[in-house]
Amino acid sequence: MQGDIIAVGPETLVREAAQAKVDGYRLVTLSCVELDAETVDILYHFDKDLTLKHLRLTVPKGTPVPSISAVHWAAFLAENEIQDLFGLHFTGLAVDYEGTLYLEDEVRRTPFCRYSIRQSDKNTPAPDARQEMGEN
Amino acid sequence: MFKMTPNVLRNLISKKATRRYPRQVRPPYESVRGELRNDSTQCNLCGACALKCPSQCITVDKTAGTWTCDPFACVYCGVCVDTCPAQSLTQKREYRPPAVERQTIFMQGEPRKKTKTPEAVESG
Amino acid sequence: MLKNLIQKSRIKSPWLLHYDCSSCNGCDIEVLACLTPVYDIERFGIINVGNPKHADILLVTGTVNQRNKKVLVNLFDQMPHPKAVIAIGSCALSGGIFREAYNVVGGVDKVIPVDVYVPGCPAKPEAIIDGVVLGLEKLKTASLPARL
Amino acid sequence: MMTNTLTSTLVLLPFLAAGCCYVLRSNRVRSLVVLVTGFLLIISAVGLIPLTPFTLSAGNLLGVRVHDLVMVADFLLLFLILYFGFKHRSLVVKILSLLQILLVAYLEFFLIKEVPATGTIYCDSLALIMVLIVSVVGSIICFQAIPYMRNHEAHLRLDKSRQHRFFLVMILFLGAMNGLVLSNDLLFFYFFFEVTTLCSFLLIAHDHTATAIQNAVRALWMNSLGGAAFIVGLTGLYYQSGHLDLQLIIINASPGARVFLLSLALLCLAAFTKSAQFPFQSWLLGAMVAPTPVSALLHSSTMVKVGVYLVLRLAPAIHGTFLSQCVAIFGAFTFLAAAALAVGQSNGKKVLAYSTISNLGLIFACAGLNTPQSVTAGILLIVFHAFIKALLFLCVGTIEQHIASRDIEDMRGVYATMPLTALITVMGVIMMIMPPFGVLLSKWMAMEAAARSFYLILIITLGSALTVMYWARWAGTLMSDPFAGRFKPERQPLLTWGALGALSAGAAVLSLAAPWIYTRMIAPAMSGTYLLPYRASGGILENAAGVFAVLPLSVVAAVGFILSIWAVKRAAGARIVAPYLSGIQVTEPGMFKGPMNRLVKAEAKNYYLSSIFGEHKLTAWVNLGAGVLLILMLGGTL
Amino acid sequence: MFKTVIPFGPQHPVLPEPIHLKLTVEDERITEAIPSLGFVHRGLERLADLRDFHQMIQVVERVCGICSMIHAVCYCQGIEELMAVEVPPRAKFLRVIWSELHRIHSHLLWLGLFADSFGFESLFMQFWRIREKIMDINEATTGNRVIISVNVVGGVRRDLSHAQIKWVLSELQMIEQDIKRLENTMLSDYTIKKRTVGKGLLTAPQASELGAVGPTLRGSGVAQDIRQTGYAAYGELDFEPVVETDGDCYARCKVRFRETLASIDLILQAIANLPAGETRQKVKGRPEGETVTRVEQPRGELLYYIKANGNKNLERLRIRTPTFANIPALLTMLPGMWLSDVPVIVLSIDPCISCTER
Amino acid sequence: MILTTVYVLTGFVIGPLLGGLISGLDRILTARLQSRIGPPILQPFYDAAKLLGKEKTVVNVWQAFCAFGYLAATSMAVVLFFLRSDLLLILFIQAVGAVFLVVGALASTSPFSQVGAHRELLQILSYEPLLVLVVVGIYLETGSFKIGSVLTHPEPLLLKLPFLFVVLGYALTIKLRKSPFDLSTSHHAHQELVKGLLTDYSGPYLALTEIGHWYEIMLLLGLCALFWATHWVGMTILIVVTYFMEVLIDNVSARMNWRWMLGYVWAMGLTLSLVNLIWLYTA
Repeated sequence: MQGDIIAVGPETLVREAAQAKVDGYRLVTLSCVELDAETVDILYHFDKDLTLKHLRLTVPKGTPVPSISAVHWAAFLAENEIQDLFGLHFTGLAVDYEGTLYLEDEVRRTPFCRYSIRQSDKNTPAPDARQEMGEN
Repeated sequence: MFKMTPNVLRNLISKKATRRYPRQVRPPYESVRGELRNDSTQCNLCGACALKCPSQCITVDKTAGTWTCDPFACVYCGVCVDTCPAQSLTQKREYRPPAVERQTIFMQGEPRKKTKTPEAVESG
Repeated sequence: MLKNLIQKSRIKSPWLLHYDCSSCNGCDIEVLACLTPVYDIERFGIINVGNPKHADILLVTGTVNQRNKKVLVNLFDQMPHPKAVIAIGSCALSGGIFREAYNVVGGVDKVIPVDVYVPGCPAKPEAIIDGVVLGLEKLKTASLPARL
Repeated sequence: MMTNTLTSTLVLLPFLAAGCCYVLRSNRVRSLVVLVTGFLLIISAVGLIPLTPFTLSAGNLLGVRVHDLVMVADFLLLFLILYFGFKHRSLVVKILSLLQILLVAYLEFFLIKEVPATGTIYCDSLALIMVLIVSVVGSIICFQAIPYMRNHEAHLRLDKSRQHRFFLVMILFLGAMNGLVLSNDLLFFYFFFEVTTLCSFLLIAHDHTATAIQNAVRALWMNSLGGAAFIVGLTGLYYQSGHLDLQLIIINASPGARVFLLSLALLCLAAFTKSAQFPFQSWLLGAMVAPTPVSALLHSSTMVKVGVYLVLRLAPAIHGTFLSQCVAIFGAFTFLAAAALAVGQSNGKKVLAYSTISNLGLIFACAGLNTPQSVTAGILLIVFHAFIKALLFLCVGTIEQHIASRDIEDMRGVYATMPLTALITVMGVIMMIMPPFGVLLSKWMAMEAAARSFYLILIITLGSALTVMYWARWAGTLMSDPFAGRFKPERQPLLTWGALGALSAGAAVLSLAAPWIYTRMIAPAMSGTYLLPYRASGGILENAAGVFAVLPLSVVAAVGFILSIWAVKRAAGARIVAPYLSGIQVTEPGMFKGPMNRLVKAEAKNYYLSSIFGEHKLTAWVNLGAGVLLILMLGGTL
Repeated sequence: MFKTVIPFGPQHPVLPEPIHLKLTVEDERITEAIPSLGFVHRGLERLADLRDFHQMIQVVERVCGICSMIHAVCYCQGIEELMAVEVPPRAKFLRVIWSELHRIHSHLLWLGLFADSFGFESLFMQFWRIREKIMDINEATTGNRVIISVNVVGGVRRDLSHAQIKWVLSELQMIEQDIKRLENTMLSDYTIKKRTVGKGLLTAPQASELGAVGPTLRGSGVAQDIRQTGYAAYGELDFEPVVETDGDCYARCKVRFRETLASIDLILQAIANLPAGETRQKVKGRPEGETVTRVEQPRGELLYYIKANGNKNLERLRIRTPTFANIPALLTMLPGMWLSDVPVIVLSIDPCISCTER
Repeated sequence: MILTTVYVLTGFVIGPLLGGLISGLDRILTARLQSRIGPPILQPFYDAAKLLGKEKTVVNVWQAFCAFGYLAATSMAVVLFFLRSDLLLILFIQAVGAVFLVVGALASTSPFSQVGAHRELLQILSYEPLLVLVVVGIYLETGSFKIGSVLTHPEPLLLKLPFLFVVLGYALTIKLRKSPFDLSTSHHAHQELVKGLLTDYSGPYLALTEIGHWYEIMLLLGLCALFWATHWVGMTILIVVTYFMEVLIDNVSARMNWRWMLGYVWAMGLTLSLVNLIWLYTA
């Protein structure tokens, strides 16, 4: 993968992101990857003069993640997307769509979590997305 | 102001760009990826096309000897044509005409035996 | 006489409403391309009106998803009779390559009745013209209002 | 004898009835008194029609010369105003009323040697028209005030009714107005002029709130300024001509004399204050705090009409002078400026107020333009404006009592809850801006008359375009409701319906009858001083330059109206669909599903263009402009 | 001041695609714009669970029909990186040629739609007329007008014959002439300037801070173009990013207009330097590992994050499209502008909502 | 009396037929300027007939009233024109139609319709004074507002009122809903207000507004014709050239916003009118 990968924790994330801004980096985007049933990776991609730098934050699904939208306002869209698709919760979002950025009520929550569904959504026990789609 | 004037006046006097479509049909280009056809005489029902189709619109039933394609789900990518080992799949140069009902392209072949007079049947 | 005139006019003046459900833009730009000089569907009196209340024909491109299905129904309801729905492109016909994605409901006919299916990915402008012509049949045969 | 009786009914009966209203504290009796007085006024005014023109002399009343009575009353009145000046600590009022007292005393005791024996009362067609307006429109407003004030006081939860005072002043006002327009002796005129000042002060202050009193005091000082200008002008006139007979002054007008012209200019200034022209508009705007019938009365038939009446009266006297041109420009300027300010308003009553100022400006412009067409236009405009403005105020008052707001935005879709009132309001608006109705007829005359003067026509066309804007917007707003055919029948007191019906029908019928009004009433008034501007035949007004087919157009309009109503009836069977909201409307009316899946109301508010036409942007400039024009006018006469 | 709340979209004639903007306007000045997305969201990143990594090419091409080719290039590059496949040079050049054809047709389409956004219908027609020629080239050389589907992992499926190259060259010449004929109109007409100059201002620091990409960024004076990294064959071609400094709609328009001409130049260079040889490298095995690849779409930087674990299905496919990055910038441009500027400003970022929502 | 009836019928029947044909020609010419073929010349009639045969849907029944009102007023204006009536009166009646259209649009709560209505009001605000000033100019030159007298004027008005003809051109462009002034609604719904003013009119009611618009076209071209009333050849050439210019301007300019319109039209229009009027006063 191009660029350095710096591992960060929830407590250092915002600081690192702010530092990146000070260094003249442009926030490219956030990518979220589900690692297993409990944890996800969030990659923060930054770019400066066509070189990339990534912050890797590994967090358990249940814990809220600090939003960097106070530093990089543009992150709110990506963070909302992750909120929709992975069911994570970001604290301090600049504009919070509360999980309705893409999804309607008819769709199961957190469609990108293939290992489990979020406990807080147990009132509507949706079938696992895989079964819904039909195993290939 | 009005910098566009020479252009529109040129349009007014020159030949119009319009192709009068239904009356004047331009012959399709050589390599156009149009409607999918399965040559029943060549198909050996191997199922490679069904496996490779990104849109999953082809179903091959080896035991019943049927080859079915949902033309409404086909994305005309031509991957099946590229992969067909028997080269029985071809794409016509024309697109499938609009229809008022759902259709499927259906082909009944002899199970396990090829070159036996399978018929290509279309049913709505 | 008047009845004939109106029926003739219906064929001569189909106004389009194009709604992009969740198309990849491929079919959308082909719909737009129909309006442009090379295809010039205004030859048939077709205008893209962009307003359901003025439209006779609803062109739908793209798969229906959970959010836009309501929009589609709303638009369909706001169109005055007689009206025809033309689904354009694989996605609108069946969901196409996306039909198994989690947010996709499927083809347009899962939500509103479809009169003409125009296959293609994307459908060519010529095919769209053919589709509209096919859709006119429905407008022609539709009954007239009781009182004009 | 007949004229005597009718005239005294018109002038004195209201004073009497007003007293009754004050003394008899029973609601029923008061209502009865108001009704009876109103009807008597209407009957007497109509009775005067065949008798005009006539001249009367005010002889003696109870053995005292009426002149002396008026003089005494004058002093009483001025001291009363002075008292109010002290009470409300208004220095300007104190100064102005003292000045007036001194000047009246000087005039009465030192200047006037002999009291004219004849011609104190003169009634020509112009005066008759005014009498009719005052009596008919004024009475109708008083009728409507009966249910209105009942509601109003119920709403305010007063311990003690103040209606007796209210009706005292209302009725008194009518008498004063009748007296004013019939007076030929300018001292009489001045007395009634001051009565209207006081009455308006009392009416504006009626609710006794802090704002009401503040606004009332402002009205008082501004009108006192007018009064002062008037009395100064009178003194000048007396110096010049040795008498205060209005008709004689007009006939013997000697435009060359500077003092004379200055005096007339001062009278015009007094008229401008009364008619709330810029920069004196604030008193009329402030008068909105009063109950709506007061506004209706002030704006339509009384008070503000004093000014335009006076200037139209004086028009022949200033014909061809610089003063006349100034009045025209000043009026046209006010017409434009007030229309622009009206565009910037969302408060319904303020829109009406600016519209009044604007229309009065147009009348002044007509008077100043001083051609036969323009004066005809001015007189017609007085008539139609009185009816329609009274109607609109009563409508707004009725709506206001229902929705507890006078803001146009809150009247959005009021058609659904008050269909009939909303319809009548829309009709009023239509009569303000559309042919073949009277207001537009007069505007047509005014424009054709002004066409020869390019600056005037420029200002007037801009003004009338702005006028169309604010009226059309309002009419549409009232109808702006997504549900068709689902309204409930509306309930209002009989007197309210009666008043609204009478005024709207009256305005419509008068519009239809405009050619006859012209031949029967206006042409005689013009005949002395002007050439007759129009031929009226077959309901068509025509001259060499233009033609307005009132009757044929009205017929066409009526047919069109009936057809359109028929269309509405048939459309009632149409499918009702939601308004276009980009496809995301939900079943709740006017709502759409917005971001975050929340329901949002698709609101559309009118444009008030406050960045261009807002009061805060325009008022200072307009006042400045008007002030400059006024100084120019006064200075130009020197 | 009274507020008017306007639901702008999802069905709206000036928006070719469904996005909803809740606009709050006073008189006609916008005070607030809140977007609502999800009308085009299909969830195609998750289709990676159902389609193998070859089939995903066809899926990612349909992320966006306008720049389908470039999506496929980006995806293939990523997979090729993971599988360490060396793409034949001819394929690299062909990828450039078709990518640039896509850029031209996308920019022409945009120029037309942009003209339409300020009500210049005949200009719209003019640009789209020129665009049809590009569509013809696409159709003749690849078999489809829009979604040309030529990429495979390890190269391209189609080749250009000598005759085709000759024809393409002559067509391009005509296209260039046609476009240049409109330069005077697009870049110096009074009414167009009136509608675009000073609208939707975005300064260079703002643009970087909001993560804007592509012509939106370059229109604000930041010379950043992913083609500078030299992916595919761009490293071997002479290329300068097009930059304007004003940061308004007019600057973005100029950037795109000049980029169109620059793209024609790139194609001519690529054709001139087109190496002979194979166009497709056979691939075996399955991808493993994670990578980030970027290419320059007509709308700006496109980023693919691919994570694979040796299965035929990818573990995670993340697509960050340029419009997704430009939307925050758009939202800051709108307030303070007039309602009539909304279409102009919205179109000035060349929104591709189907990209944004996938 | 017979002559009057003939005039009335001509105005009432021929008016819209001619207006429809002109708008058909307009569409063909527009298409040709865009290198297209364009619709058949009778297309506007097909459109109207089709709309008349559509289902009636309304947001509010007042739309029906207003659509009829608009049609009635515009047809009345044309009839009066053929009756050689008072120009100023005709303008007022024409304004009635415009106001009805606005009120009908305001009757719907859709913000698009409402904003469109306000823009239409601003358009009225822009062109109404200009039209009146043009008529005033005609009056100053011919001494009468009556078309009958204008027609007998011995020399073409264009020679004396060239600037006012340009001013009339502004009003014409706004009234015909051509770029750069197609703000409130445009013939092609590619604008931020969808179809603006006409968004919520549909079916037969939309047809009525179409027909009303044909009358308006006739009325305005009639006004243009007055500028060369001395000979029919001159009149025809003037109208053809004017209309061609309108279509051309529509095709070579972008749509502007209402602020620009108000400022530009008033500044240019009023200045040009004043210059021409002062010239007439001093001449």
